[in-house]
Order: sequence, then structure tokens, then C-alpha cells
Amino acid sequence: ATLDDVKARGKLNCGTNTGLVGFAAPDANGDWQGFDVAVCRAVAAAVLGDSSAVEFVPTTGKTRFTALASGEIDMLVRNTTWTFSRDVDLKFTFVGVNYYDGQGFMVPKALGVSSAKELDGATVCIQTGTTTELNLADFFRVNNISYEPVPIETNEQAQQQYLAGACDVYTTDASGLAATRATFEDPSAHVVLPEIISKEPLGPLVRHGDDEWADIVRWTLNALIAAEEYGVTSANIDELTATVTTNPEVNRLLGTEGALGGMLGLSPDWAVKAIKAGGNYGELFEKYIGQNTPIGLARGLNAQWTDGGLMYAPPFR
Amino acid sequence: MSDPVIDPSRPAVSEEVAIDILGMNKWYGAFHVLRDINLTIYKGERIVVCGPSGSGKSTLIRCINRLEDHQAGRIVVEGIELTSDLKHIDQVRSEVGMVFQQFNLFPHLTILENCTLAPIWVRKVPRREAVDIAMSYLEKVRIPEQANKYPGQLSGGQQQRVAIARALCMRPNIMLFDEPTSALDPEMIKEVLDTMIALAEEGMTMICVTHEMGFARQVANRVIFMDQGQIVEQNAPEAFFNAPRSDRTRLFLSQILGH
Amino acid sequence: MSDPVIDPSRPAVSEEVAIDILGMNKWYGAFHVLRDINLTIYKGERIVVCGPSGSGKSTLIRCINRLEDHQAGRIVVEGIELTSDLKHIDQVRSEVGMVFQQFNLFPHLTILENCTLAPIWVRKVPRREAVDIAMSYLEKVRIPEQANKYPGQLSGGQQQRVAIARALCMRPNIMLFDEPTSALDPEMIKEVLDTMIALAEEGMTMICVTHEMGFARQVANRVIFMDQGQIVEQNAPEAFFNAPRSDRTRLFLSQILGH
Amino acid sequence: MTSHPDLPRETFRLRMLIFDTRYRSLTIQIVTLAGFMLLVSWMISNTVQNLAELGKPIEFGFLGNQAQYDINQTLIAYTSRDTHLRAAVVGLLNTLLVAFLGCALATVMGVTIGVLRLSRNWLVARLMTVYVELFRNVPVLLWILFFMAILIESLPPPNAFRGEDATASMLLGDSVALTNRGFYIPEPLFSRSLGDLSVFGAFEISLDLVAFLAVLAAGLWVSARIRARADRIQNRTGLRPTTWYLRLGVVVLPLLILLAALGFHLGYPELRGFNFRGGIYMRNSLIALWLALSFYTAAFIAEIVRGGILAISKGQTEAAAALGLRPNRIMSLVILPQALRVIIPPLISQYLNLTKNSSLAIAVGYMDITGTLGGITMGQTGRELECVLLMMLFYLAISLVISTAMNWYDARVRLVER
Amino acid sequence: MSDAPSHDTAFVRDAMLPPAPAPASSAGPLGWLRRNLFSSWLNAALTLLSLALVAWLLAAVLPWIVHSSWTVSSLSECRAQIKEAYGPEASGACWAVIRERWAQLIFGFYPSELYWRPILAFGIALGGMAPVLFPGVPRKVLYLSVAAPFLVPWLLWGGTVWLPVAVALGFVLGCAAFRLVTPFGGAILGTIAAALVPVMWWFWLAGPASAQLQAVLPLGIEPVSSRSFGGFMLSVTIGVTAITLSLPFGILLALGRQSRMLIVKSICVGVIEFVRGVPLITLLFVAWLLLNYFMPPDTNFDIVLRVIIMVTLFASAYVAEVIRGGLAALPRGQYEAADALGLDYWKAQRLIIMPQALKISIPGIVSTFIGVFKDTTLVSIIGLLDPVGFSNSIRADVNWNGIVWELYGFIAALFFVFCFSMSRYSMYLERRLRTEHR
Ligand SMILES: Nc1ncnc2c1ncn2[C@@H]1O[C@H](COP(=O)(O)OP(=O)(O)OP(=O)(O)O)[C@@H](O)[C@H]1O
Ligand SMILES: Nc1ncnc2c1ncn2[C@@H]1O[C@H](COP(=O)(O)OP(=O)(O)OP(=O)(O)O)[C@@H](O)[C@H]1O
Ligand SMILES: [Mg+2]
Ligand SMILES: [Mg+2]
Repeated sequence: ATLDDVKARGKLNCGTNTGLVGFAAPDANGDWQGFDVAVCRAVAAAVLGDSSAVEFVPTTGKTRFTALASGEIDMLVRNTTWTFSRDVDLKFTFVGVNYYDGQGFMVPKALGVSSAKELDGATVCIQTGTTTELNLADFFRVNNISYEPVPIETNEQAQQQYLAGACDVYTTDASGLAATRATFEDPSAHVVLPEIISKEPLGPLVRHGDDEWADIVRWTLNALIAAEEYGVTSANIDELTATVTTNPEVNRLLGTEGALGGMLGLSPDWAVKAIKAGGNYGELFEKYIGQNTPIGLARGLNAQWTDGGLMYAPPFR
Repeated sequence: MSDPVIDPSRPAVSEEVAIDILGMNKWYGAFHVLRDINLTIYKGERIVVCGPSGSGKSTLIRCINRLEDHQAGRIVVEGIELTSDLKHIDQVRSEVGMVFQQFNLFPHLTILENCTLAPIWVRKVPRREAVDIAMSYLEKVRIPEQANKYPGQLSGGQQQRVAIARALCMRPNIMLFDEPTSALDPEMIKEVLDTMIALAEEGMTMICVTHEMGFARQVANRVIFMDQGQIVEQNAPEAFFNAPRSDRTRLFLSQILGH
Repeated sequence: MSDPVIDPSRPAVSEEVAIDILGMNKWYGAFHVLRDINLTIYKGERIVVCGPSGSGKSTLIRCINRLEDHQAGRIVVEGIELTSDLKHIDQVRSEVGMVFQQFNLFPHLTILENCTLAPIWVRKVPRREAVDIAMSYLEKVRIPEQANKYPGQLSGGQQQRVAIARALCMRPNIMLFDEPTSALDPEMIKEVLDTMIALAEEGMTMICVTHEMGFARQVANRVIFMDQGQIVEQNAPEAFFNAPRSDRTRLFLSQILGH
Repeated sequence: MTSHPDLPRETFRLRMLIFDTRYRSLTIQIVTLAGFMLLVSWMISNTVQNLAELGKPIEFGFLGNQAQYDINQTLIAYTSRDTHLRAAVVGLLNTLLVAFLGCALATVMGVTIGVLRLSRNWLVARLMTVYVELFRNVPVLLWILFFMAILIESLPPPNAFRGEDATASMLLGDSVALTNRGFYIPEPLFSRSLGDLSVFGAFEISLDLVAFLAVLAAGLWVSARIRARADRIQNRTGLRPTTWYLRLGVVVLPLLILLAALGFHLGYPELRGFNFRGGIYMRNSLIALWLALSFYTAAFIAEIVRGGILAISKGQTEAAAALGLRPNRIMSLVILPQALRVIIPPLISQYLNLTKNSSLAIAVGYMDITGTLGGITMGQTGRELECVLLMMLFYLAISLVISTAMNWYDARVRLVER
Repeated sequence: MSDAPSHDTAFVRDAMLPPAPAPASSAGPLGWLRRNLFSSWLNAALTLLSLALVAWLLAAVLPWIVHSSWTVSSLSECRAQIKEAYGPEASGACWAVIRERWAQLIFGFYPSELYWRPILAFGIALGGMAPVLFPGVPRKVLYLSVAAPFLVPWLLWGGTVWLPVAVALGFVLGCAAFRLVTPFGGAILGTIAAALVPVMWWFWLAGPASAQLQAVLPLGIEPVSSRSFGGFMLSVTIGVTAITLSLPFGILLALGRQSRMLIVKSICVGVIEFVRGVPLITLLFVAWLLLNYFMPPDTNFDIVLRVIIMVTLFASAYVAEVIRGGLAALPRGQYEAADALGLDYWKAQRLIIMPQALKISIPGIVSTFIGVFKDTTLVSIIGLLDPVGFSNSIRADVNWNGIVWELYGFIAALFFVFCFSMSRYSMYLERRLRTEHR
């Protein structure tokens, strides 16, 4: 089983992007950083107790599924959209959603476009190997307008072409658009159009057929989300673990009550380690892609359900 | 040394000038290859040029059909002065045939095509006629049966004879030979020299760079000895071989005839 | 023609059979190269094989150490029949030394290494011993001082002598020579022939394809004349040269000795 | 020769399999074959087992499914509702297109550079050396990325052509627009077009093009006849009639007449909406790939051409000159026929390399076969094995065709030797 | 003399003429200019055109290179600094990104405190190749050549020292098997045994054996997984390993292709033509996507290893063709002389044929290596972080998002220096081969 393999190996093999601003990129020291990367680290911390026991495997849009299917990686966190055919036909298990996204369009303000429906005849840059290509084809066909697709291999090249005016529009997941826009010399000269033409729930996925492993990844992610909901942060977690709190849900999450960890085949404080690895979901969000980062994404759909968002961790019981 | 073999049928030399070289100088970059060459060659003369390696023999005869240009002095061939005028160069080249040490046959053409190429494209001779001429010269060099083979299929001696025939097909008035036998095996040398002797007997004006002294004695009217880009000595062959006047000539002859 | 030069010291021939060829035939594809060859060679015999080009001389001796295979008949060398059995072939090859027209020395090895290679790898002789043997044979062919040079640095005659030494280092009982002197300049031919004569005087069984008739007269016990893949005539040299019995032999000898 | 004591037929023994030269090679071959078959079948059975475990048995049915993605550069009609198979064919044609364009440009450039490298002009020769060394010592992938970046960064976007204060303008009397999306050039239009011919209901071929090609072929044929006649006249009289204007005329005039009859006119690109409309649009990706492959391959071709010309020794030129041949005749009668024999075989293998290198198209998003079949189709359907297999087959077929052509040429022109 | 020439031309030169200085038109700097740059109108025009081109290129590129910034830590700071230093219109290179990331571009994620290991490893590899590449290297260096194939991977990947020892033992076992079997089984069985025994050893026993030894006597250095390989080091590792490994396979394929045995020949021809007929990128797809399918379920090779396998296969086919050329250049007499001395096929190959054929082939092999080395950039397409791949990752860093030319320029320069010196070297080798006595 995957869990045993990972434990035997002492390392978690985690597939990520070869580079996507805010979500995965190596820093000057060669350490991978980003929102997706943090999920990997949390799982590694939960399973192995060490958030740095991760082997990051950069994958491209083309190679990611094979890497997972062939066992090259144990899990894939690479802004991958949860779709029917990937779940059913390609035989993967999506264990949750760490970012609710949707495909959007970015255009230079100077173009004077205010709606995607006005893009008839425009040249559109898209990253290949993703669902965006299919969404885009559908959107324009349905609206009966024409466009000129410019398929591009990496986000960086897309950005370069867009900035030089080689395409009028850049389309990708709205998060990506925001992240890209944030690094422009003059971000205010570009607008993200209101239309979100697709649902893009992005989340970690594992292979079919190993439910124990899927559970571990699923509940690690849920633990991060739940922790935010209950106010468990990396700052106060030591305190909360030391003294049994009044909230039994928190206690069960932190392993001070019940034996949830044991059921997963992990240590009782698995969730504590996962949360300590980088913080709870909200903390991670703020650290890598939130309002105070250059990327500056608002929580939006990704706020807790209590704040009107979609982040909703099932109960820990 | 035995007496020189003088061919009694050696034809007489006319009064007309074939080639006139006057105060000619040539440099390769800063290197002075030919120094103040003065030479008059009459129609029907057979000149043998010899001298140590690097003395400028090849350069001299290559200047005569302007494969090299000279920087000072004059060269007049058959009344045409060699300047950088293309017309003159063309005229001179079609009057002067040349045979190289390395044969330089065209390997992608048959022997016959090698021989008819220039008559057809330069002299504008009808093909049939060109073939007839070529065959007559190939017969003269005694290899008509090879006409449809390719150069690669012939021995060195045969190739050199084809090269001679090819030059003759242009019906030149003057023939230049640049060490025609030095790339050949001994038994082949003879067949080529025989061909050249036959040519000499017909009264062709010839300038031949060679170290075959037997040939020189037999056919030359005049032997020219060059060293360091200069004509050091020239004389009739018997006088040249028996009583060389310059020290350099003597030294050279002793080396050449030594073995 | 003068009397044959018979070396008084020419060693006697033993009764033991070295090579026995019986009704041997060989085809190259459909071309019948060797036709019904019957030949018995005794220990210590020196055979010279001659004949026009393409008559199958080379093929015959190449069959004897199975560089070529034969299709019918038998070849028995030193009591070992040459079949397609590898063991036998190996045995025969280490009994039979061969010298080629083109020397075929190994250019990437020194002379010494050329000579020690086979003893070390085939005979499994210790290196030191192999070097001693090699040096003794190199001395025999009179070039011990070249031992550490490479073949490319030697003249043709020296190379051929090394080739002989290399073959001898395997201490063969029989030596085959395929026109060993025909790629050499005249002055070098003599040094190689001298080496071979010395070898003959020691009583080595030798089969030699050559057109050096002087050599044949001096050392051969028997001269074999081949034509069109058949043995046309064989005889002691004096008889062979002075009184050839077949017309073809006469024609051939007149051509060969003509010049 | 009647009878000879033949070998008694040996009885077969097992050790003869190894020690008998007759059976030995048989043994080796059988062992090799068995080993090879074992290896292959082992891999196949592993694959089958692995794929079965993944629930992805090998089948090609997916090619019939809707592709659902758009392709910008197509030589045949294609929409996102067409099948994966058709998308693959679009990609295949795109590969052939860029390979053809690349080979043509690389040849022209390579020959020019190779010849210039031999120039007596010191500066030119040095510059060409720098070119050759620079291009062949840097990976072609980098060149492709470079060229793409240069096109994007250095040319104006279409909207720079717009408005009163336009910073860019079209060239050649407003007929050509060089933008950083690609080049727009005038397209041929026919007001009395013959329409299209549908082949098997799958492809449309323009009848105008067919007519054009037919007339061109006819013109070339007549021109060849005129040349043959000139040859005959030369053979007979020795004088070669001047025929170039006649030959040019029979090729060009009928074409002009045909074009006039079809109502030929040029459609100029003009800026409408976001982009230029009309005209032929050559996209950046195609141009970058084309230029990069051509510039890269040209460096190798230049070396081949230089080598070929150098291989024809100086003696050949001198001998021809000494016969009184003019330089252009020397070139056409002596140097070229020989140099071509040396040049063409390696040249053809450079063409093959260029075609194979065109698979790097994905780096700039040109939709060749690796972009469609080996890219989006493979990504969307997850049929790696089938897609890679088909791609390999396609490239193998190309290289087979090319190497057959090369062998044929080789055999035809080999110099006759002794 | 009956027919004495009617002109008395006899002549003797008493004093030799000294060489005169050449006229200005053919010597001196002016002569040089005239001859080399302005010998005709066409040439003069070409010269001027070239000069204009060079000037234009330099004018476009030089200011950018010079107006550069070396010290900042992000693109926006860099832009600000350049504007400040060279005026608002100036655009310049942000070489700072190279300063910050050069180590990554060269070593990838390799732990920085272990950089000495790859450096040492490539030093050893170079030393091991020295006897082939340079004349007059002392014989002792050959030991290094033998050790290098085991030492280099060990240094790069680290781990227990027993693994390379166990692998090396495989070769020893192979030789032993050959020695043992040949006397009674002949060369064929010997060869089969020599091939099978080490393969079995490597597959089933080498791993456990080295683990046992490690348990008994732990000797090792810190392991580094091939995931950490990246940048230029990855290119060099793939290139060097592939070429080294491709030599034995290339030799076998070439021999097979030369063979008279139809089946062996057709298999080899098939493999060679297949590999040469498809683009490397499809083989890399195979490495990434399919190689694991070909292996028994649950085997999992490292991706770098899989890429090395496929690139080796690729290089083998090209090396095989180069070696075939070398073999074809050997005269038949060499084979016959070896036969006549009683050497068997493998001994003849090893002692006589291969040393000569390989020597002739070295320039070709070096060229193949350059090609393979350049082609290693394609691994970026399957997501490995070679220099090109890494440049994308660097641009995914918020600080350096949007930087292009500096990275490409640096990478191109690295490759150029490496490949150019190699190609010069192979030309030198070719010249040496031509002049050496053979
Ligand atoms: N193209 C050239 N450039 C520079 N120097 C040259 C050139 N060709 C010949 N030389 C030099 O000019 C000198 C005369 O050369 P030439 O070939 O005329 O000598 P040669 O008398 O024919 O000698 P050989 O008997 O060796 O043919 C030599 O020193 C040679 O090195
Ligand atoms: N490998 C081969 N395949 C086909 N025919 C061959 C082969 N080798 C030799 N022959 C032919 O066999 C005949 C005998 O050749 P062989 O070399 O034995 O003649 P030879 O008497 O040694 O001639 P030479 O004096 O020229 O060496 C010749 O006609 C030759 O063309
Ligand atoms: Mg000369
Ligand atoms: Mg012979």
C-alpha cells in the first residue's frame, strides 16, 4: 500500500508544477514554496512527522497523470481540475478541493473590453494540456463568436506573449490570472473580465484503488480547513494541545481525545504536525497567495462556509 | 656520361615568336616567386624547364596561361598580351593546352566526354565533329578502346595520356606540361614520354617542366634551369648537360643524374 | 637458359606427410576456382607455386589454413583433417604460419607486440617468454633494433620481414607465403628473399606463391604450375624450368622470363 | 574430373552445434532470436498486464471521439467537433508543412553561407564562420525559444497599427503587415474561381490550384522540350541557340493567361477588430519554428556544401580553366555535377534531422503532430501508448521514404572506379 | 649541331637577383585590405554590407549588455536601478538573476555543501577519458579509466560504497564465467554465460549483497536522489553517461550489423534504423510515459534513470553507425591476418579490430556526443529541470517573473563554450589521425 511505501521510503513523492507563481516554485535556496507545495508538506508532516521529507517531482500538463498512474508520485497537487472523466476514466481519486477556481480572461485595459462576449476575433493565449482548452472551445462555440487560439506550453511564455501584445487575451484559471497580473510592471493596466466560464475545483489527487492512502490525504486537507474553522493556528496549536479544550471537535482533531489518527494508521498527533507544517488553511492562503502577497487573491469562494465561502470540512468524529 | 641522344628528325625552329616574356615579376603576398623573367620562345621550340623544388617552374608556366597573374612585366602569347582583360585570357587559353602532374581528368565524365567537353562548349564544334577529333587524338595516344570508360577505371599512365589528348582536342598551338610523369610508376612513365616525343616530332611548340633528362636530351631545343625564381641558365641540351656554366646548374645536375 | 642453381646444402625431404590434399574442389558461387586438386607435401619440402593471375594460387594456399573453405575433397594438415570443426581449424592454424602480399601487420601495435600477440593469446605463453622468442626471431630476420617502432615507421621490406617473424613466433611447422615480394620495390625484394632462403635452409616446410624464379631455382624442391584452377604441371625446379612439359607452362615461362 | 573421395557424411552430434562452423552460426542466430523474442514478449506481456491493471487496454477507438479542442493553424478544414483522428491529420500536415518550408529555406541559406564561407572576402568568410559555429553549438531548442522571443518582443502588436498615432505601419504599399502575432501577406483570390474538389468527402482541394499546377507542369514540359531542341542544335552545328526568353515565356505566359481568366486579384490584409483580417496569416509559432530550424540546419548544410566544394580539388577548376571554359560553365559542367554527388547524401540526412527536430514545435505551441496527437489528444484521452506508437510510426515512415530516396540517389551517381 | 636553334639563346646568370619587395598592391596592410576586402566591386559592397550588419547587431545588443544590474534581488528592483543609473529610456540586462541563481542553473537542487562531489566526479570522468583523448598520457591513468565508471556514479548519487563494488563484481563474475565455460562449452556458451551471469547477479543478488556488506561494514557517503539533479549538471550527467554506456551497445550493434548472420544482422539493422528514424522527443515520451509499463508491475525506475536509458539507446544507434564506418575503413587483411594467427572472433575483435576501428571513430563519437549533449535540453519538455527547464522555474518565482533574455543568454553561452571546445577538439583529433602513421 502507498502508506507503507512512503513510510519505508521515509519520503513522500509529491507531484507539483514545474513552476507556477504562488503555487509552486523553487526559491533561491532550491526549496520549493507555494500553496500547492504546502499541501504536500502537510501530508508529509502528518505521515512522516517531517514537513521537509518530501521529494518534489515537477510535472508538466502532459506528464502529470502518467507520473501518478505509474506510481512515480504518491500524490499530485498541481492545480488539477476535478472532472468526471479524470475521476472515472483516467481512474484517479480527487480527495478534495484546496482551491475553487474558474477560468477567466485577462485583457489590457486599453483594449476597452468589458465582457468576454466582446472578444469576437480576438487572439487568445492558452496553456496547453489543461481543461482550459476545452472550456474555451466550448465557450466561443456556444456564444457563436470566433477566436484565434495560441497554445502555449508554460505560464511564463504565455505571460511574455500577452505582455508584448502577441495575444489580446490571456485565459487561464482566475487565480493564475491574478497571480500573473500581480507581477506585471503596471498591474492596473490590465483587467480580469467578469465572466468566469467554468468551474475549476483544484485539488490533490491520488490513484484509484488505495482508499487508505486517499483517506490520509483527504483528511489532512480537511484538517487544515477545519483548523481554520475552529481557530487552530500554528501560533496557538501548542497551547491548545497542551490543555484539553472545551471543544470536543478540536480535541479530536488535535488527538487529545479519541483515536482518529490510529484509524488512519498514523500517530494521534498527525493533524497537529500537519497544521504545524505551515499553518492552517487560512494561514497558508494568506502566506502564499493572499491579499498581502504580491499575488493578492481575495478569499472569495475559498472562504470558510461560515464566511460565505465553500470551504467546508466534514466533521471530525 | 654517354653521348646525348639527338633525334636527327628534330624539326627546325621558325622565326616567329610564340611566347614573349619581358621583365616579368610575380609575388605571392610578400614572397617574390618569379624575379625578372625574360624569355622568348619561338614557334616549334621545345623547351624543357628544370630546377630544384620551389624554384618557381610551375608558377612560370601557370603564368603563361594565366592560371596565376603576374604583377610586373609583360607576357605576350601568340601576339596577345595577357592582361586582366577576360577576352584576351580566353583567347590565350584556347591557344595553349596544359597537362598537369595530377592529370585532373573530370571523374564524372567518360574519357570521350572529357575530350569533347571543351571543343563543344568553347570552340562551338558540332558534337559529331568533336567526337571525331577526340577519337583521332585518343588513337594518337593509343587508347581509343577506352573511350567510353571513366577515368577511375584507367591506370595512371593511361589517364595522363587522356589528359594530353584532351588538351590536344582544342588544337592548341602551344602545349604546357607540368611534371607530367612525376606521379607515375616507372613503366607508365615510358608510355607517356613516348606520346610526348611523338608530339614533339610533329613540331608542336612545347614547354615542359620535367626532370626526365633523357627526354630533355632527346627532344628539347633548349633547356632552362631555374632557381630561386630566376632563370639561371639556358642552353641547348647538349651544351647544358655536358658543359653547364653556372655552379648551381652543375650542382643540380650532379644531384639529378647522380643515381 | 643457364643451369639451375642448386644449393648443395638443400636439406633432404622426409617421408612424413605434412599436407595431404585429395580431390579438393572449391567454388566461389557458381565459379569453379579450384578443380580436383591432388597434392601431397612432405615434411621439409619447399614448394613454389606459380601460374598466371587468377589461376587460383592464392585460393589454394588460403584453403590450407582455412581462410577459405572447400566444398569437396579432403585437406589433411599435419594429420588433422580440415572440416568445419572449429577445434581442428584452430589446431591447424596454430601449426601453419602465413605471410601475405600486403604484410597485414597490425598498425596499432609495435613490432614486438605484433610478434608476441598470438603466442600470448593463442599459445598462452608467459609474456616474458614470448618477448624472448619474438626477439630471437626478429634477430633472425635482422631487425631487432626496430622492435619498439610501429609498422608505419618501417620500409616495406622491413615490414614483410616482421610479418615473417610474426608468423614464426607461433613456431609453426609449415609456412605459407602468398606473393610475399610482389608489393615491394626491387631493392627490398632481396632482403625478404634472403630471409626466406635462410628459413628454407633450416628445413621449414614452405609453400610459396611467387614469381621470383631465381628464388624457386635456389630453394624449391618442387615447382607447381597452376592454370584455371588446376595443377597443370609439377616438377623439380631444374626440370621444370629447363624442360617444361606442357605448352601452357612453356608459354607462361616465356612470358615471365621474357624480361 | 569424375569422382573425388568425398568426405563421409558425418553423423550429427550435439557438440557440432557449437564447434562446427556449419551449425555454429545457426546456433548463434537462434539464440539471438530467442533472446530478442523473449525480451520483446516479456515487455509486451508486462505492458498488457500493467495496462489491464490500470483498466486501459490498448485500443484505438478514442481516435474516433470528438477532439473538443481548437487548432489555429490548419491546412484542412477542422473544428473542435471533429475527431481526434482528424486533429492528428491536421498535425501531420502541419509537420510536413514546416518540414518542407524549413528544408527549402535551410537549403538556400546553407548553400549561400557555405559558398560565402569560401569567399575571398576575409570579413565575409569570418562572419559566416561565426554564424556556423554559433548556430551549431547551441541547442536547437534554445534557438526555437530565442526566435520566438525575438518575434514577440521586437515586432509591433496589431494595435500599434491602429489609429492616428499608429507607431507601426504596413510594408510594401499596405500589403504586408509584420506583427508580433505573425506575418500577414496578400493572398491570391479568384473572382471566377473554379471552386473546390472534395476528395472522399474528407478533404477539399482548390480546383484553382489544380489548374495552376497543371498549366505550370505543361509549361515546364514545353520548356524542357525547347532545351532538348537546343541541345540537338548544338550537337549538330556546335552553336547553342539562346533560348532562355523562350523557355521563360512558355512557362510564364500561360500562367498569366490562366490567372487573368480566373480573375486573379490579391486580397490584402487589413486591420479589423482585434486583428488583421484577410490575406495569408503566417503565425508566429510557425515562423519562429521555421526560422529556427532553418537557421540551425543551414549551419550544418553550409559545412556540407563547403566540404563538397572543397572535395572537388582545385585541380579540377584549373584544368577546366586551362581548357578555356568560362567560370559559369566550369561551375555547371565540372564543379556542380561532382560536388552534388558529395553533397546530396548528407544533405538529405540533414532534411531528415530537420523533420525530426520539427517535433520541438510544442515548445512554441505550433500544432504539429507532437502538438496534437502527442500533446493535447494524449493529454485529454490518457492514451499514451497508442499516441506515442502512432507518432513513432509516422516519423518512421518519413525517414523510410527519405532514406530510400537517398539510397536510390547514391546508387545512381556513384562514381565508376576501378 | 645540324639543327641548332636558329636563335642563340644561351644565357647564364652571373649574379643572383635578391628578392624585391612586392608592389604595394600585393603586400603590406594596404595590399591585404585590397586582396581580402576590396578585390572587386562586389567584394567591396559585401564588405560594407557586413560591416553595417555587425555594427547594427552590436548597437542593438551591446548597450543592453553593458547597462546592466548585478546586485538587486528582483526584477522590479532591477528595472528601477537601471532607470536610475542610465536614464528612463535605458533598458539593460538584469544579470543579478544569474548571480543569484547560477548555482541552481549549474547544479540544480544538489545540496550546496556537496558541490565538490559532482565537480570531483566530472574531473574523474575527464581523467578516465584522457588516455583516449590525449596522446602520451601515462599508462597508469588507465586504472582511473577502469575505476571511473563505478566511482563517478557513486560520487554523484552517493550511498553505500558497496553498491558500486557489487556492480563491478558483476563484471568480474562475467569474466570468470567466460573463463570457466569456454574450455568445455566453446566461445558461444562462454559468451552466453558471460552475459547471463552478471545480469542475474545484478538483478537479484547485487542489491542484497551490498546491503549485507553495508550492514557488516558501513561505508558510504550521503545519498543524493536524482530528483536533486538539475541544471547543467543534469545535462552533463545524462550526456556523459549515455555516451559512455552507448559505447558497448554501439559496438555490439555495429558488429551485429556487419555480421553475415541474417537474423542477427536484421535485428541490429532494425533497432538502429528504428531509433534513428524517430525524434528523440518521442523516445523521451517513452521514457516518461511508457518505460514503466514495459517493466514488471511495481518496478519503479527513477525518471532520470529512465531518461538515461532512452538517451543511451538513442546514442547507441548513432555510435553504432559511426563505429560501422570505422570498421569499414579497416582493410580485410587485418581480419585475415588475425585469423591466420589463430585468434578467435572475440580476441580478434578485442585485440586487433576494435582498437583500430575505435581510434578512427573517435572524432565521430565526439560529434555524436556533442549532438546528444545539445539534445539533453529536450528533457525540459518532459518536466526535468535541466538549464532550460530551470529557467522556467526561476521565472515562476515572484521576484523574477518576466525575465527572459538573461537566462537564455547565459544558458546558450554555457552550451556554446562546451560544444565549441568539444568540436574544436574533435577537429584536432581528426587532424592528428590523418597525420599519424597508421
Ligand atoms: N598559392 C601560393 N601561395 C603562396 N606561395 C606559393 C603558392 N604556390 C606556390 N607558392 C610558393 O612559390 C614557390 C614556387 O612554387 P612552384 O610550385 O612554382 O615551384 P616548383 O618549381 O614548381 O616546385 P616543384 O618542383 O616542387 O613543383 C614555392 O616556394 C611555393 O612554396
Ligand atoms: N571472394 C571471392 N569471390 C569470388 N571470386 C573470387 C574471390 N576471390 C577470388 N576470386 C576469383 O577466383 C579466381 C582465383 O583467384 P586467386 O586470388 O586465387 O588467383 P591467384 O592465382 O592468386 O591470382 P593473382 O596472381 O592475381 O594473385 C580469380 O578468378 C578471382 O577472380
Ligand atoms: Mg611544380
Ligand atoms: Mg593471389
